Amino acid sequence: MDLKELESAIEGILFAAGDPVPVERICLTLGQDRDTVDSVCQRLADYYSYERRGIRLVHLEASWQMCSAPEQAAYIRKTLENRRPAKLSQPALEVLAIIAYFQPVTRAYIEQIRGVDSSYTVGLLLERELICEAGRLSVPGRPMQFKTTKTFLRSFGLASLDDLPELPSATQEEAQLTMQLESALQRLQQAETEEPEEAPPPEGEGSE
Amino acid sequence: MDLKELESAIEGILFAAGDPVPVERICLTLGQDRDTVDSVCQRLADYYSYERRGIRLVHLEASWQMCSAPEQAAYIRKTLENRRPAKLSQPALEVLAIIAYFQPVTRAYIEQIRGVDSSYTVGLLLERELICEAGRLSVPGRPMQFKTTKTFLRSFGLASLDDLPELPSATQEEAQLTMQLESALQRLQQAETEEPEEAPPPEGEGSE
Amino acid sequence: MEAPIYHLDKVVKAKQEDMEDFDGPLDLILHLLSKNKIEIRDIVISDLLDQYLDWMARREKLNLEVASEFVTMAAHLVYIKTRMLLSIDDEVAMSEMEELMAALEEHKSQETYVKIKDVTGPLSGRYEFGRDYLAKPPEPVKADNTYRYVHDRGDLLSAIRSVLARTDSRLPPPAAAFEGIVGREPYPVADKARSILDRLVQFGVARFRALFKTSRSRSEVVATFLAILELCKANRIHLAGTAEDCTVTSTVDDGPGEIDVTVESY
Repeated sequence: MDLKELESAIEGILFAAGDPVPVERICLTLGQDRDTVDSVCQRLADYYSYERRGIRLVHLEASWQMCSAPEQAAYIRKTLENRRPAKLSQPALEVLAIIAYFQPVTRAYIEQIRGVDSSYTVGLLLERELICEAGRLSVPGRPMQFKTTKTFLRSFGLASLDDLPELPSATQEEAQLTMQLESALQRLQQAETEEPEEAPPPEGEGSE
Repeated sequence: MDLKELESAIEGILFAAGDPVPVERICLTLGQDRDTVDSVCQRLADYYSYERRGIRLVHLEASWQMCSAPEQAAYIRKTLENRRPAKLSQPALEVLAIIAYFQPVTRAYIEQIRGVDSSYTVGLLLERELICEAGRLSVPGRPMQFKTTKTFLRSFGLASLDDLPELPSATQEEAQLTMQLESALQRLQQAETEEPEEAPPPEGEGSE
Repeated sequence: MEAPIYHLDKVVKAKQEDMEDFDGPLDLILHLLSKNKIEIRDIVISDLLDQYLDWMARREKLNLEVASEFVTMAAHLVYIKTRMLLSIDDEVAMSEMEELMAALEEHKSQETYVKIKDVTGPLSGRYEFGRDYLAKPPEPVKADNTYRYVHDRGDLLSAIRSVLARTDSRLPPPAAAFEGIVGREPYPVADKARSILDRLVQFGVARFRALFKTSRSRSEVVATFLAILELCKANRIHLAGTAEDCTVTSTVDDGPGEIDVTVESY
């Protein structure tokens, strides 16, 4: 068996197996010693990577496995997933819109607006990576806040949050008020974090 | 996307899929037209055969499938401890041929031609994935119909059902007569359908 | 009118003898019946007969015997059909027709079977080679929950509009607005934890209640309590005794070290 034939046989075997194949098994089949098989596999592996083929050979302990090239993962997933992308339900869209326009917001805030428990929907949006956690709010209970993600921007064809369609005017006034409040708040928070950690304010001060 | 990238992506997709992948699916994923994808696949297929690699691409109807090179089948089976599928028995070949040429067909149709119960053989062919169910016929009893699979095409080296060897045909004279009769019949049927539905000809008219 | 006795079996079997031509008309009738999916009662038999006689006439060697057999059969068909047309309930005619159909179908099945048997040879040869093309199992695709539906940005606007419509455009002030008022954090829990550990290192043991003695506000009590919980969780302190009389001891001797708290402050 010459090198070319060995390569072809090993390629066929690793292809059909899909799973990792112990080197010993290949040695037994082809009547070759371990060094030979390992070196042919390595040659194949190098060839696949160097030529940037769509497949790869990986060495796992005493086995070799053929798998698809990681660079092609997105195309592979797209081709093999036959599901059409699911669309968000109206409640989910509403929660997302609230988060998008008023971020960062807590779940309590969303529920206050919607009047219904929204934990499931928030969980769903997190899972879909449309929103992410945005730190805890420093109020009793330290609730988590949420903000939108890059996936959100991409899904809605937005370059940035500035591209969000403008809110109806009445709400805009409120939004501005909120912004003022927020900036005031930021100044306050900055002032606080600037205090050295080693010397917290005297106990009890400003607490009640 | 240049040719090299396309080739790599298609190689990755077909490897990961294992099963036949419809060309359209690949076109959709890669944003390429059908001719381009088909020609890249053909290039890959030629390259695998010409370089006597351990893998092959086969064209099955409007799909492509990556499979192992037949020359390596013995080594592969030995490594994976798979037995070579038994040759198909004469009854199995007969049932398969009936399904292949007249699909979709019911078991009753197969049995009518063969004159013997064929349920066991149909079951066997289903198990070997050479045939699959093809919906129920809308007649009383709603019997299941069967058709051949892509595995059938691959296992018989056919790119499509059009590649099936031709059935021995009737003599030429007969064929011509059939054609004449058919056209005569068509004319008759046309003449009949042109008559207004409200006033059918008196029973028996035109029949003798 | 008495029904002529007509043996279909003979007609079908005639092929085996020297009357091969019977293959023709029989096949044709069959062909027309099956391929065109028409009922035998819909066939205009006279036309069928015309066509056939036409064909026979053009043949060099007119086999009279065959032709007459065909005429007999066709005549019988015509006869049956006439009876069916005259009286739909003529069960005898119906069953005769059924019989004829069955015989025709049988004949056709046999023909087909011969052809199928012929083709199994070449097919078997193909399989001999083709069964060595081995497929592989599909690679598992890693699930990806990322949202991929492409929206129009207007979807967001209409969603927020419908929210606002329900709330009469009144929104609660953002929680962040209260941060400055209620959210001051004078008592970092980590600091509390460190001071508790310091105390234990210094005195070895402390009463649970004593740890709260210096707390001057509810917030400080909460921060101290959280610190104790964090230290218990981290296995840094050990609580023993009853609700009324509980002592706290350090589980390690070597100073406070790093304290990893999950609650930063209160």
